[in-house]
Amino acid sequence: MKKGAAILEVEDLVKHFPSPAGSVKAVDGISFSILEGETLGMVGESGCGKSTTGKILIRLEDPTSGSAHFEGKDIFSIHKNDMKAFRRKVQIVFQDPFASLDPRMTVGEIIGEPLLVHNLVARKLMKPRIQELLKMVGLDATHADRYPHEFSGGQRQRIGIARALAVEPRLIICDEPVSALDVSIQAQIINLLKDLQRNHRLTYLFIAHDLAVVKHISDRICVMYLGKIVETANKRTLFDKPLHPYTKALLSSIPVPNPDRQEERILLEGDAPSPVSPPTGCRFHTRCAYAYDLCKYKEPPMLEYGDKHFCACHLLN
Amino acid sequence: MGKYLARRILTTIPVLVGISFIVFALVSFAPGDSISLMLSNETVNVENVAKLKAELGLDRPWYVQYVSYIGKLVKGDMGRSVQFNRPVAEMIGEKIGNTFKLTIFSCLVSLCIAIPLGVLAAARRRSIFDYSATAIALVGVSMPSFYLGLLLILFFGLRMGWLPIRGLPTYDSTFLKQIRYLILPSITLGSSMAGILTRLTRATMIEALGQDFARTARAKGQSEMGVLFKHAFPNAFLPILTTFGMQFGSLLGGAVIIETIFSLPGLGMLAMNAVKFRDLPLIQGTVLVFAICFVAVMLIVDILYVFIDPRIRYD
Amino acid sequence: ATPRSGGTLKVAASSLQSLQLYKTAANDITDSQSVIFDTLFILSKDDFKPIPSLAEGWTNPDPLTWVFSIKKGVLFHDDNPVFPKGTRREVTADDVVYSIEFMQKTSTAYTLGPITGVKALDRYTVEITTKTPQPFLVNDPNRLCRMCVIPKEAIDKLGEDGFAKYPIGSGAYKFKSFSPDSGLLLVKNAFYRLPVYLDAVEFVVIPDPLAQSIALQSGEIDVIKHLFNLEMADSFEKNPKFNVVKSGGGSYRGLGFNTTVEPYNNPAVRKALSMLLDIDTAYKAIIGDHGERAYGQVPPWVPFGYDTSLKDLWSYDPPQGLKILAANGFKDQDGDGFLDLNGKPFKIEIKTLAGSQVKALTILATQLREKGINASVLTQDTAVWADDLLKGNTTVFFDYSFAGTTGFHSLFHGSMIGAANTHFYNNPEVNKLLDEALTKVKFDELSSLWKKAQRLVFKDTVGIPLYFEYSYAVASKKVVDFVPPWGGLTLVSTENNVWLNK
Amino acid sequence: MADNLLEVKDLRTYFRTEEGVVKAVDGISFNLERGKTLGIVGESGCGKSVTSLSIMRLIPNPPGKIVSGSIVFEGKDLLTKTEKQMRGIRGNDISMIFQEPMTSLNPIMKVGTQISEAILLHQKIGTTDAKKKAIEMLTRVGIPMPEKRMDSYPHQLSGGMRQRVMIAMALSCNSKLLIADEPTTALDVTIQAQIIDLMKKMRSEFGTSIILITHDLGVVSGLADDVVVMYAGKIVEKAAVRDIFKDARHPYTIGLLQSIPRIDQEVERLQAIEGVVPNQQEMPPGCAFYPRCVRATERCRTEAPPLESFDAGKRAVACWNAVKREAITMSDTGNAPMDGGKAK
Amino acid sequence: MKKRKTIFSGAPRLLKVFARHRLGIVGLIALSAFIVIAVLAPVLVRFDPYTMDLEHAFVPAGSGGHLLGTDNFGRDTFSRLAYGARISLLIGIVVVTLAAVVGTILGLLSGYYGGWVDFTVMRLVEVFYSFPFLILVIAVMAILGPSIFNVMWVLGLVHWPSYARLVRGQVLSLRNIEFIQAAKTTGCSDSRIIFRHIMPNTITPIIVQATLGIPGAILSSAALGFLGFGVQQPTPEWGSMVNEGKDYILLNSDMILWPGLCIFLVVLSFNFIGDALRDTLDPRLSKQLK
Ligand SMILES: Nc1ncnc2c1ncn2[C@@H]1O[C@H](COP(=O)(O)OP(=O)(O)OP(=O)(O)O)[C@@H](O)[C@H]1O
Ligand SMILES: Nc1ncnc2c1ncn2[C@@H]1O[C@H](COP(=O)(O)OP(=O)(O)OP(=O)(O)O)[C@@H](O)[C@H]1O
Ligand SMILES: [Mg+2]
Ligand SMILES: [Mg+2]
Repeated sequence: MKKGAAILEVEDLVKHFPSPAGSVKAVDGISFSILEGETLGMVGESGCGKSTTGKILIRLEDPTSGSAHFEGKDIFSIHKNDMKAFRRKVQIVFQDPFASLDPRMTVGEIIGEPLLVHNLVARKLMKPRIQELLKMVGLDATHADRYPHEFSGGQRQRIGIARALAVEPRLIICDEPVSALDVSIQAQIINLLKDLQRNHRLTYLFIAHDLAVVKHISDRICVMYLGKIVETANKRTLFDKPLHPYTKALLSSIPVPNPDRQEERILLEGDAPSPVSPPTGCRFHTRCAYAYDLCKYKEPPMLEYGDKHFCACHLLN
Repeated sequence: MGKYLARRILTTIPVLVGISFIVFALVSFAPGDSISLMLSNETVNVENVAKLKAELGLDRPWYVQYVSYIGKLVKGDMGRSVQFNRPVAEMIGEKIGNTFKLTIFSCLVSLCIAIPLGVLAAARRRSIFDYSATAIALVGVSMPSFYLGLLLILFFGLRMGWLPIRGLPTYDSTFLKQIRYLILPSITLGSSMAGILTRLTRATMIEALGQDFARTARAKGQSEMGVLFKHAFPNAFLPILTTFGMQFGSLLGGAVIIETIFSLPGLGMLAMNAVKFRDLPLIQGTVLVFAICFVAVMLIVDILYVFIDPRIRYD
Repeated sequence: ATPRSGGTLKVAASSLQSLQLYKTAANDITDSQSVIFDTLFILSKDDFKPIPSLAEGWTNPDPLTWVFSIKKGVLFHDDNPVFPKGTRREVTADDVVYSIEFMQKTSTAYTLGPITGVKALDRYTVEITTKTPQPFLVNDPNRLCRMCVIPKEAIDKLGEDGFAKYPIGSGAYKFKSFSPDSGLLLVKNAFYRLPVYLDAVEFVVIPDPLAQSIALQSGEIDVIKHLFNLEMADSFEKNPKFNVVKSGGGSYRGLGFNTTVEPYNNPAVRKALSMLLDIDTAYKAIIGDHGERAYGQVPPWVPFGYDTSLKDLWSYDPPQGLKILAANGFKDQDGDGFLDLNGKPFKIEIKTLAGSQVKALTILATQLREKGINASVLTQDTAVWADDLLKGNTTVFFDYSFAGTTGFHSLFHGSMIGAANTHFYNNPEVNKLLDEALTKVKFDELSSLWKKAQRLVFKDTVGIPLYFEYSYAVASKKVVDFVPPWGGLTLVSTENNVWLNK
Repeated sequence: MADNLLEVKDLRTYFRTEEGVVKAVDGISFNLERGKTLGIVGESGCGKSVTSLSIMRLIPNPPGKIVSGSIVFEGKDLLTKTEKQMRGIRGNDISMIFQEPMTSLNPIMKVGTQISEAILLHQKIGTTDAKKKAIEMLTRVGIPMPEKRMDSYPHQLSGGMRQRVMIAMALSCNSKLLIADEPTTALDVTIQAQIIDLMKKMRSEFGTSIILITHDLGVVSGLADDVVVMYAGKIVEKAAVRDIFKDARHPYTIGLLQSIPRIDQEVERLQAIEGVVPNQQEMPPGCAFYPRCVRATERCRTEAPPLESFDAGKRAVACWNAVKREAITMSDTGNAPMDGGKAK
Repeated sequence: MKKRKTIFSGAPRLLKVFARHRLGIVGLIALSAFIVIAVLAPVLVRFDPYTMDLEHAFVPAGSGGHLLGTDNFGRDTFSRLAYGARISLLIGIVVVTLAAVVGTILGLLSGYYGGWVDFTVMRLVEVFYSFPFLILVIAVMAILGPSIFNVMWVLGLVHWPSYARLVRGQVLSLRNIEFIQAAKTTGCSDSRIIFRHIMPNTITPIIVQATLGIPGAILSSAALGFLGFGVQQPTPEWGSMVNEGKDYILLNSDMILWPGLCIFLVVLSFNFIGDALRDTLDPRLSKQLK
């Protein structure tokens, strides 16, 4: 696959939610870029800010600060009137296949809505286009008249993908698209996403907490911890030579379906701290076995170690 | 908690001002006026009535009256009743106790019926007991209170002569004696709430019993009664409490009818008469006191919530 | 039987919100006050003649002067915030003067009339001077007869509000406790000049007439002073446990017209409408034997002005009535079965306040509908009803008054427009007759003037008299010597003295 | 014969629903040896939880009912016990932990009280002793500051902590059998690793036998001794854990293994099992897996395959066309198959 | 399975589910009976409900062709009840429709836009909630004068807040649900999101609440009638019939018995239906309750 120029560039993105207990620092200054045609995987534990990042990038939430350029244009300064144009280029697929489809609409209406709203096809051509989209995601053309509740989770996820595809977007943000599915279905969806990418030259921001899934689908991966990116690398590099202690722990925590594999687990102590009052210095220091004084008060800078392998850890210096 | 309370109380102020304004405007535009009523009396002393009207400021435009009313209200002065030429606060003070007795007793009656009935119905789902509880609840909800009141008077008061059917004894009455007087009115007033709460208790109990923690309790070896009362009920109680608070408002409103039927001199009757005689200060006063009672009950419910539900912390 | 001492008499009241003097003409309040306070005289139930009470007697030396002499040794109640227990405070002429002035100054519900001066001639003599001759000063139940004698220091000490909460007088019973709209307890005044048999009198407030009846039956109360639901009178009469006492008292019930509004400003239309009403049937159905058909405003039991000859003014003659209406522009033009007036739909809305008359009016409205007039009854709140009447928003209304002098005067005298004369009727001839009558001391003169005025008014069909309602009081058999209240409740007087049998 | 703590025979648990009878568990049999861990895997809705609740006799009735079979625990059939006897067993001899530690704990009761409750129900000790015991249990499951945590409410704890509390509660009466229904599914991987570690520790400390229910094959491989694979209410394959992963016979098991992305392998394309689990109404008369099976034949459509044992009863598979060992050997890259079921 | 589904595709299944609620069916039958009587009143009854026959007052049930006897004016009780059914049913339905429409619109706006819209609407709701509603109604009725239309819209006025709250709550929970966010990212306008996505998904609880609200409205209007604030004489309205009968309670209790029973039965049938409907339409609840 030929990779193009950066399609999305995110610079120092911050999102703080106000809450009674203090502001929730959901995303706290992250920067990354996605190249055209590639898949950037984003992993991290629950609550580390992955979905928030995705929602900001598709303008469902407004950022507290930072910038993001899509195809060179600042997406946070898009005027209300130009929003529609933006939404033709960037789409999202959600995690929950049961909540992401309007239960009162037929599948045809759901997939047809973007076409209708953006005036993409003439009314007459609507039906064939919907059927085409359905086929594209591996559903039967006759399914257009049914309601979401008549479908299984995997099929629903396909419908969600078809809806995203309807506007022929350039970038699709996939927010944990397979984590609610059974393993046997997961594989179907992952395969589908890969096929679509190849056929339509799509770019994905693929959010997940399952490293194995991310590994399978991504070209590059960034690892988030508590609102920060701690490490970014090509997937092979990341899996073969993880640098950050958190990444290492994460990798070793994954249970591998191989009873012969007897690896030494790196067990992390305790839970991730609250994003309301994240630890000073390196956010991971409270759970890091190797943390030393510096980690407690100085935030490690994101530095490049080898080919596009970025990591933020004092230990490396 | 304190801060939360203060904020809660502060937010009720616009509500109360809104209510008083609506009432004032409504009554001012309403046809009828208590001064006319005095004048239509054939033995009237026209001069003195005109003097009274000026004294009470009733000859000024309504918005001027409203401003001066609010001004006095802030100082705790609720004005004087036009019809009786007495301080409204005093008149309300005389009546509020009876309304409290009636409503509190009605609440007790309905809670005492609703909770055991609802809990047991949920526990013995689809048994005869469940069906009868549901039926009783539906009857309670569907029975017009004025009709129920009359039927109770007719049967228990008159045909059987078991219970007094009117008022509250004023003199040398013991607490027990008063309770006897309160039985019929309280049943009448509480029946609808009892019905609503029974249904709600049953529903929330069934929901709570179906939840994971109830399953955990059973898996621990807890008996069905233990699951019911130690685990399910405390959880089911929260929505019951909320509804109870909301229903308290209807209960206060219902007091108007019940007090009329049972000749119970309370706020409701006072308000009804005030409306009939267009006694503006008295209407204002009674409505505000009703609203304050309701707001206070809601506040109490909110506070209770904090104690019962550890998940809620208002700071 | 010899009267027995002791016991508490429980009397039903409909509403007792305040004991303030002269603020309302409501029965319950005046009834309770008449037990606590002394008045100069009371009126005889039978002939309206004043009977001395606190006054020993009075003279009328000239038409403009009245001199009252007061009984000696009458004492105000003791054991209260003003007069501690054992205080013997005699009622004097000064108190009477003060009381009259107090009434003049504060009363909204009653008016004493054109009194120019009140003064005490000596400790036991009071002189009242009036602007014009005022024979009714002592004959009218709503004037001097209502004047309660109060100790002046009480008002000074307690204030008006305070006095209303703790009334102190010199009547047969003294105030004990009061819970507004719930109950009033009075206890025996041992110093009273007449023997007082009852230990206490309790007014028990029961707003609902039906509930009063039930309470009487169940023994919770002993007396219903005013039985409002006449339907019950029969059943009480049949019941050996109760005495039903009937009195003329009662009231005039009629239909009134606002004589300034189209088409009711046309006497012919008013007359025609009266011809369409089968009043006999209507009133009999509702009050049966508990009242009498009215042909004028004065009932047979009121000595002045009762006029049997008025009967010839009224006839039930629908064809004739309809003919008159037709001649005055009434015709069903839109074919809805109801007469239209000059092409516009015509509707009669009889405004009334709640009460047993609603039933009678409903019958009358139904009669009119049957004759092709779209009539209905609108029951209003008292205050709205009064306001509508006063502002002239009402065309046809339920007309009622106490049957008697003030009633007729205020209902039809031009000077009462804007107050009780809601007919907006201003006939100079009638005004003159009424004014003149009020100055006549001689009974016959007065009565004939009154009759003349009455005939004029009803010839004009300013109102349509319907019926007079008897007043009923019901007392349990054990209550002896109870007289129905008439301008006040008399429990202890030279005429009667109530006691309780075992 | 091995020392079986639990023997489930031909268990059938049906639910009566609006759409008809749901055969959630339809004739399953398995044994659990003392001290061993049995993993039950399968896709969502295949009857794993119903199986565990049937053992606890906690199937909500109505609509559910255990229609046949036997559950012999320590030699006695649980299905013949009275409700009162069962209460003595629940939480005492057999205890359970659930997937959602948030909803499985009573939200308005202190966790300390909830643990003591279990102790008080089964042990004749006073409240103070029960409290002491609860604190001890909290310490053992690795909760810091246990005295303070006793007074916490569930919402004040993180997911991992809550699951630890559940485990403390389950083990507080030294249960002989612990049923863990997806104990780690709701947790993050790092926390999941902690909990798995804790369960291993507890297993060796208490000698508890465990039934581990999960759909995560990775978790099974790390924790279980034997594995039961369920599909649509039936057992399709039973084997020791090594055999399942190295020498699966049932096309479903194989499909399952091949469809998961793994960090220790790299494939360009996952082998997905096409289609979805049929619902009860569309259940084919023959093998439930038939519509999705790559090896299906005409016989599979009409005739349900029985669960046939082989390898001296150590293994069983329900398939007419079970993959032969040779076939596996051939397709398997170098990994020689283990000798039948010598995983112990 | 393959058959085409429409928006009412669930209907046959829902009917089946509904049919399982025996009480719901009983309610439906009873209500239908009342509706038939109300609609066909002019053909069904033998006597005009207004015609008085003073000689035949208080005729006992059955005699003289009077199915349920006559009242104090000799009017036929059954005729009056039949005509009264028209009024009560009409009031119930109109009031609830009015309240539901107003409440739903305000609730949608308040929930979706939040901010000052929400603040204003919610304060208004609170004001209405903290009012002793009967007194408010009485006061307003006093201004407007008693008439059936006034009863309807005044009751509508006081009933809307519960719908506004319900809808607002629904909207708040829907607003963050993914299909709404998906609609946003699709580029749908606010009005499309509100009316095409949010509203259809709040309609079920609204229908349930409305069905359960009708009996409440009927009870309220009857209470008004009883207090003399409702429909005026001589229009036959059940509440005011009880009020009329009250004066005769000691002499002839039939006069309150029948109209009271009618109110009770109609309200009861609505409650039966409402319960069944809730169980049918709200599968979450119904699953638990059965
Ligand atoms: N609207 C909001 N208001 C307040 N806090 C929020 C909001 N949305 C998210 N958060 C908080 O921000 C943090 C990051 O949330 P986010 O949903 O981005 O996490 P995530 O990495 O996607 O987690 P998961 O794997 O559970 O989806 C969490 O602590 C969450 O509680
Ligand atoms: N209370 C119930 N009423 C009706 N059907 C039920 C009930 N409980 C379970 N079932 C049905 O039984 C079948 C098996 O359910 P079960 O919960 O055992 O699945 P599971 O394997 O545990 O799935 P998951 O991985 O989702 O927990 C499902 O088809 C389910 O629909
Ligand atoms: Mg997320
Ligand atoms: Mg499960």
